[in-house]
Amino acid sequence: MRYLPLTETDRSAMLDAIGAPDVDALFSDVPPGLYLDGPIEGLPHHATEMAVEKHMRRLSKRNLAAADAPFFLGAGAYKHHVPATVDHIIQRGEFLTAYTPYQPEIAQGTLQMLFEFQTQVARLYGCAVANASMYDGSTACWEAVAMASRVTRRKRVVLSGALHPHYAEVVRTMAKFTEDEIAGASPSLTATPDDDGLIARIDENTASVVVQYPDILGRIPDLRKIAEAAHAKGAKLIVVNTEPVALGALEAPGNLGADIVVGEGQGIGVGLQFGGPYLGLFAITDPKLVRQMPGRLCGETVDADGKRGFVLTLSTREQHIRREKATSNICTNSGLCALAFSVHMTLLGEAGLRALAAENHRLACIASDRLAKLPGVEVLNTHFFNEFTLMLPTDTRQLVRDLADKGILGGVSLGKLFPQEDALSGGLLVTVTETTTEEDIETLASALEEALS
Amino acid sequence: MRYLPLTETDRSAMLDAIGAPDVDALFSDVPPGLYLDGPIEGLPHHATEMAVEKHMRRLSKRNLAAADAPFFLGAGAYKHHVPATVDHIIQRGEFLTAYTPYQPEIAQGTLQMLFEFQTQVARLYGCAVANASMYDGSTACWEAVAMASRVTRRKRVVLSGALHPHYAEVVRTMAKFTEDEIAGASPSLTATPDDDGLIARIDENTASVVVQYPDILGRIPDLRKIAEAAHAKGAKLIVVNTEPVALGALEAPGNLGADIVVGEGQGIGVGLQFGGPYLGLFAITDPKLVRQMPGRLCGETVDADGKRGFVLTLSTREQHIRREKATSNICTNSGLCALAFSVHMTLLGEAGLRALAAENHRLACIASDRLAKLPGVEVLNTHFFNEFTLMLPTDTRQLVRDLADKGILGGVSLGKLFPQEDALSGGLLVTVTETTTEEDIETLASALEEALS
Amino acid sequence: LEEPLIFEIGTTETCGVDLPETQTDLPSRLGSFVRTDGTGLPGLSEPETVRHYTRLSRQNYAIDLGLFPLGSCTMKHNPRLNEKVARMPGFADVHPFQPVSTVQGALGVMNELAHWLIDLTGMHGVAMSPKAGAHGELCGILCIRAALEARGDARKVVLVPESAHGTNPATAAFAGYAVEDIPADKDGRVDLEALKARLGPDVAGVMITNPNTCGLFERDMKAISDAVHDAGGLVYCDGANFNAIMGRVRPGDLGVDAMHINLHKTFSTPHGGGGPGSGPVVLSEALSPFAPLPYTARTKDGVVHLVEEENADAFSEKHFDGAMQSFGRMTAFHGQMGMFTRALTYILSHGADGLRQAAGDAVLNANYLLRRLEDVLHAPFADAGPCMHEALFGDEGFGERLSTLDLAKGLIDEGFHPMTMYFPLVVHGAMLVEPTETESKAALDQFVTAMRSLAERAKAGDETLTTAPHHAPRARLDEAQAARKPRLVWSEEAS
Amino acid sequence: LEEPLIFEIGTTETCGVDLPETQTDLPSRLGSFVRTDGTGLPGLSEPETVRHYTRLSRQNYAIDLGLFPLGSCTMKHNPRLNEKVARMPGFADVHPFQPVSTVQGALGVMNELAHWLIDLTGMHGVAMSPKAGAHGELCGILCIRAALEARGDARKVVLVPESAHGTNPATAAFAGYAVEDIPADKDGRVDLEALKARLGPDVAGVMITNPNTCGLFERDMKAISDAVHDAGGLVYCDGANFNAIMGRVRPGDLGVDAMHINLHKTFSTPHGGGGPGSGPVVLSEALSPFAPLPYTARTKDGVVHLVEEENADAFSEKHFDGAMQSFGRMTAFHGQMGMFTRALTYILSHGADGLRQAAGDAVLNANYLLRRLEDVLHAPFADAGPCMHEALFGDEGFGERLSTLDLAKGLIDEGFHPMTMYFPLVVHGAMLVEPTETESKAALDQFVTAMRSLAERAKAGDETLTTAPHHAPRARLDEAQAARKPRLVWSEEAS
Repeated sequence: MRYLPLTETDRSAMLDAIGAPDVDALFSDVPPGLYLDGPIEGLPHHATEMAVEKHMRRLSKRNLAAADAPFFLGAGAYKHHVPATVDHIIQRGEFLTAYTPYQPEIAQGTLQMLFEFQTQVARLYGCAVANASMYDGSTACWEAVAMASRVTRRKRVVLSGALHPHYAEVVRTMAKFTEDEIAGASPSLTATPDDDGLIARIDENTASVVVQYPDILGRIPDLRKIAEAAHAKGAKLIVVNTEPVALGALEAPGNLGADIVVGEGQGIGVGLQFGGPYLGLFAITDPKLVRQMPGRLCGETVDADGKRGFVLTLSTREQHIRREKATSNICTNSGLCALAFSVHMTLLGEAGLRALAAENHRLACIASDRLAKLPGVEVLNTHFFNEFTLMLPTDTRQLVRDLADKGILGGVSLGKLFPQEDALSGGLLVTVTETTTEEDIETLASALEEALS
Repeated sequence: MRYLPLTETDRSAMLDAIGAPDVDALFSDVPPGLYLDGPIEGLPHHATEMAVEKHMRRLSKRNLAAADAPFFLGAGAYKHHVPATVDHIIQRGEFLTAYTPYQPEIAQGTLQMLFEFQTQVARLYGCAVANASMYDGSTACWEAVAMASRVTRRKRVVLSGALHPHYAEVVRTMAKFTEDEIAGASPSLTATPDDDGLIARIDENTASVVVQYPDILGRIPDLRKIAEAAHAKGAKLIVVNTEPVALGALEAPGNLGADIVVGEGQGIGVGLQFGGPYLGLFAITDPKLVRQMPGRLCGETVDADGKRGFVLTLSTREQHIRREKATSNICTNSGLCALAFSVHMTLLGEAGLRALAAENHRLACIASDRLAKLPGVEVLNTHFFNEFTLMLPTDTRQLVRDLADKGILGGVSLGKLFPQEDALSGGLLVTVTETTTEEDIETLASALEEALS
Repeated sequence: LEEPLIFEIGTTETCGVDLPETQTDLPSRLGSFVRTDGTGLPGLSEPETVRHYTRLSRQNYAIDLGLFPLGSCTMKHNPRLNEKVARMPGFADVHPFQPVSTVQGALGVMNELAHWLIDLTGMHGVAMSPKAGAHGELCGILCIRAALEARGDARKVVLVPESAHGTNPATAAFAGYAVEDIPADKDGRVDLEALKARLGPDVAGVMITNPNTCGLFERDMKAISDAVHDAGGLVYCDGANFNAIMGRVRPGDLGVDAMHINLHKTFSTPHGGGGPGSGPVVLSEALSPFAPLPYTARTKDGVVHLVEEENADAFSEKHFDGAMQSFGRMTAFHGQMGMFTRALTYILSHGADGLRQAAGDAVLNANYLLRRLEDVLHAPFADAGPCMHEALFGDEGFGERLSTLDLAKGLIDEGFHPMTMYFPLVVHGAMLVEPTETESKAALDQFVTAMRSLAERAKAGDETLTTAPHHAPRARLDEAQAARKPRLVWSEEAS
Repeated sequence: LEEPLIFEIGTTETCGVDLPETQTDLPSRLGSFVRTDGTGLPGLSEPETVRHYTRLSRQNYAIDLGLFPLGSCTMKHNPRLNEKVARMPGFADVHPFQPVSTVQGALGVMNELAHWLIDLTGMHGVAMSPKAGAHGELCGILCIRAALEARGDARKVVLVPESAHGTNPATAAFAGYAVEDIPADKDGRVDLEALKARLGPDVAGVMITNPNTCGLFERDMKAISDAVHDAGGLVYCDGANFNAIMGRVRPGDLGVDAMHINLHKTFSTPHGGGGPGSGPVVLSEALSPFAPLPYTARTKDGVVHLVEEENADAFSEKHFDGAMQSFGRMTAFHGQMGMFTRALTYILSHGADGLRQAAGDAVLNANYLLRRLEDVLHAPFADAGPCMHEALFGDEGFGERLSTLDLAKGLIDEGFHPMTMYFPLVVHGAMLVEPTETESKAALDQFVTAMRSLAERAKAGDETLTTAPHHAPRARLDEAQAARKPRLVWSEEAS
């Protein structure tokens, strides 16, 4: 087997050194009936690289790649062009095949990168401190809720109705076990978010208010107003962002009163990957709360010779040290995705991020104007960044499947996202990025027109 | 522009330091009418990475990739499975973006690899010494001819009729300028090569005899006999090999009397790449002639601390030192392809190369047996390794195009290879490797049967 | 040459990507939400970016550079085929919300991998979505709690052996359980009698690691499971050490109800400097119905379905007689697809025979190290018989001022990554060494030579070890200062 | 840690690939030719292979690690997009003998690149097949000889300036010409009057480099070309320095008849530790018909044809009135496709404006270095005006026992690759520095600091420089021993 370096000669010599007759003898602690005396039956045996590659390629071709279709999906996962440099760097063996940097003397590459990453995230979000990444946006969202409950010693969590329903579901699932009380709501089909309705639900027992920005319908809530209301009741404002590119155009949540900003970093550097691995971002505006943060943190220090260096720090918060008293169950972060994000963000810089955001918005405006002209189609949003909601006189779940049969990936059905809400089944969330061409927009427009006629 | 680090601020500061008003002023030595004052007209301006990638992908999709069709082409370029490890290693920036190792203190990576490569080639070919690679097999072939003429101080070159016609053409072209006299011949359509006919053409003025092994029709000449005859007349035997995998099954030319063994190394590690870059291999059996060899050589030495190290050596043979007295005009080698070859060969080792060769031969035997059964089809060869010649009652140039229209890349027409030889137009050279499936063979058999009925 | 930070070399004007020059004559739909502050994000041109990260990377140690004997972390070779496959556009460039008709290949990968995991472990079902090992642990415990609640049995205590990974008690605590220790016997194994004595109607279950963190197989595992089951509890097994037994022992045969599998350990998806991981959880028949959404299932017509909130109830009704009672959702999408493709590629490459062989070689390598080192290093359980895939040593006999940490840092100067230190807690100055099956005998022999020399220096009290490493990119770092005055982001003033 | 050779760690039994277990019951068709000796080729498992080459790679310096100021070698950033494109299956996995209907994209790339090269140089045609710069030179000279022979004019002499690349005279000699030097004037340029005086009916042509190897633009280039043409000769221009002028000066406007273009210099295909290169040759109207086979041509119907021996005469007759009189074939296939895709990708990324900008930045960077260093290093032509894309210095003023070599080796300890040394020959102890356009001002400033310090040490006679480098993987290597007793292959006995 190509991955196993031992030769039969080696194995014999090693067994001699150990004093065992064969490898099976090393498993003598396994009670007899439980030790398998040969390969598990019914499973194939080893295969050549050529054969495995062929098999996997065949499977891969049974998927329609986003690049091979007019593509308008978003809702928490965004298709952006990732420069070839990013993938080159994350494939460097020294990054790819390194472990968590617990031995900082020989892990400064990963550690300096994480320190840079934390700073980039903090600046993007307008926050004071960010951690070294979490699994994804949805788990980061839950960790924020848990942190706010810890800090406020309250248990009530007010979710915006326009929070990504899968994020809300993760929070609800986890809260079942922590006994947080989740106050959710249905999204309202209004041109601007129902900020007042949300504010009305905040009370003196509220630990945190969770708002998505832009929200699941592409609308932009007034964070400043919500922050004031939350803070007036002693609650923390948690802002969730699922599209980091948006913050090249929209004011940073940290500058608008958010206490904790979390989000999905996938849009920068990571790629679609059918939902994972993605990149949870987590940042806070009050640096005094850093010891309450979940997840790994990288900090600057000096070595014995006085040279600047970086280490994982404040790990006494973490479970492998604190065991049952840890701030979170999280252990692994999303290091390689953080690297991809950091490289892409370094290539962009402020100027590039702003230009990228502008291009996304420009094409989204073109698309929204074009689609609004179709008979029977209405654009819900007054404001949006790069995704917006169409209201259609049909169940968009079937519509999306029909479009796919024509080779068009036309958007995300609100009916799919909110299966319990019949009123939303005519909604179609359409996302446009710099990868969308005007030709793609025309293709979608024609197909919608045909489907609705 | 993403590849240009200077900002406008930098440019101004640098112009100030230089004392020039603008960049154009730095071109003041260009006579006025000849200096272009703006971008050349009619050519596109810079483009985003996304746009360029899309354009190139569109072009790439106008090609039928070998992996996407039943594939039977060879004739000097072979499709083998290249392990993913090979490409990973050649993409290491330290290998990919290094220069020729003229500063050995900081180029031991490339140099040690070349030393290992030279040894691998020498062992594969059964030779004493190999160089650090040349452009490709055909240019290596010419270099061998030139070396033999230098060493023997003779001018007559006897080419086997079954030498790859493009190799022969390269030799003929170069010889026009060096005034070597080329004695070529037409290939004879016999089941075994006409070794005696070749031997009969060797005389006292012959500098070298050039024989391909296996030959262009897939047959295997008797090198030992030819070597004896050549040596009896004081001529050098040059053996050309275009399929390195064959030497996992066939006796090494260096063990059979060859003086110079050259070949194409593409089959190990390099891939098809529409003909280039490829990898010229060059080795000799008599180490005393090493100072007459063309191309770069890497040698072992020690550094000032007594540690083993490697350097480019014997460069006094080379043109950048000897100018018009150099042994060859060659300068660049095929370093990265040599690395790919060396990595793949290291993964194979003797056992792997032998097994790979056996698998090639096994499938070629199956194919030859299957195709021989078709009415009107005759297999020419008595012996072959992984390619053989079919004789068909039709002009195979058109046949090959017709098969391609059906998505089958069915072989190389001898009519295309030897356009001057009408007698050969019914020949079809069929190559089978480990990448060929029995299903592919059936597909070809059915298509041929249909075409001939 | 020291590599500066991007904030020290980049500028907010520099850009390493080209973007279309945007026409600005369209009205914006951003309203009053336009960003007004600069982000302060520094940019670098593409050449500078490549250089910055390439230079940084060279300050890392990695599997590609040498032995990485981190016990319980299973740092094995990461095949490049896996990377190639994961980048096929059909896997890498697919959106999680695409209609299922357009992602049959991706769902097929999930299903195929799921079946391998089930067959290799002898279990009944598998939850694919957990994003890492600890997330998988959590998933397993939540399944246990859901199952107990479904039968109206609100137990409150989870038992965890003292040698457990720190994540185990953290996970149990998160799920609302009180955690109690189970002691180890003198051989480093769970004390069966002590465990039995503690079982009762308040015990929801046990979390156990097998092979355990002392590198030993829990001989009594089946008896433990039976006792727990008899007392109405359930058994969670930490799968971190599955590499030692894959293809040779099935956890399902040992009575395990839930076990997470670290695809990034056992099945070779790369660690990437700290993730992403992937932690699918295999489940017994008792727990399978409670697995989180989404899950995939192939129906008789060959179509693979993705079951989410949208269709969960209907699907359960139609295909499982309504038995599926998912406890909820742990993540936004379907799990770590990128890891699934890599793990499946690895599994298919090995096949059932190759995985068995890999486990055998892993155990052989560890025993070889144990026997080559036991005369110079204290090996507390060496007499208890063979170890599994890791060998455990202690610091007994070291010079007074020398510690396990010093020996570990000394290893860096010998060209190796240190082993796991001070874990498990049951051994003083523990050194847990896991070579894995992808190390050659030559590499092991080099490691033995280095370790023997270091052991002798440690015993002789060689104090140069206390300042090791001396040949690394950095000398020992001041971790206390980092924690006392945390500097977690760069700022111009501070530097 | 020293990395051993594969022969010291591999065995002939070890194999890092899996192959099907071949059935051996078929009769072999190898006859009596079966290999009987062992090849003696050592094998390594895949993990060992990755580690061996990864470790080896780290002993190299590379563009990805820092400035690589090799004059005349144009070591610029190699974009990774180019690598990605070259690996698209439609380019990487295509056989050179596939029917043209199945390779229209590949032929399209060749044609598109050819048109860019023609337009950028203001020439008439281009021969794409030469495999490297020196091969391209040869191609150009052979075109000249073929053209002269076609008009029955057998001239015997080629004039080459003394500052020429060593390949120039080697090439002319190979093509059967006697080589004569042309002297330089005091500014380092060709002495126009001396050249004119030598021209005559025996002179086939000149080989000239512009910008020349002193880093200067040949002001009289047009006059030189005119004089050569008037005397019945032809002009070959070495294109190694085209990077300085692309988009700003067209060689065709200067009267050049043939010029090779190093795709691996000007258009950024990576050097790869010594190749592969690619050296297409642009040709004037006078020389285009003589270009070697194969060539590609797009006909009015949009189809791209590949013209080889098979169809050359018919195609020339039909589309060129029989004017195409190729001098033959230089290589088996069509040239360096892998380099064509990379170069075209690079060119399209820059566009006409970006290439012009790149040349400007290259020249700006070189002039900046010249002016920042001319006070501490002898700069023989600094007063003659701006340089082009490389700055030339000499060793005047160095301490007695110190040389250019010592300064260059000292640069290694500062973290840089040395510049080109002792070339051109017209300057004593020459140091030819070419930063290229892909270096940032910050990188240049670091380089200036290092060079100033080294220059001062060299002038002060600091003898520690004579043993530099001190911080490289190796100290100075004994090249004399390597040449005296060549050990070019590994053998067990010798080691």
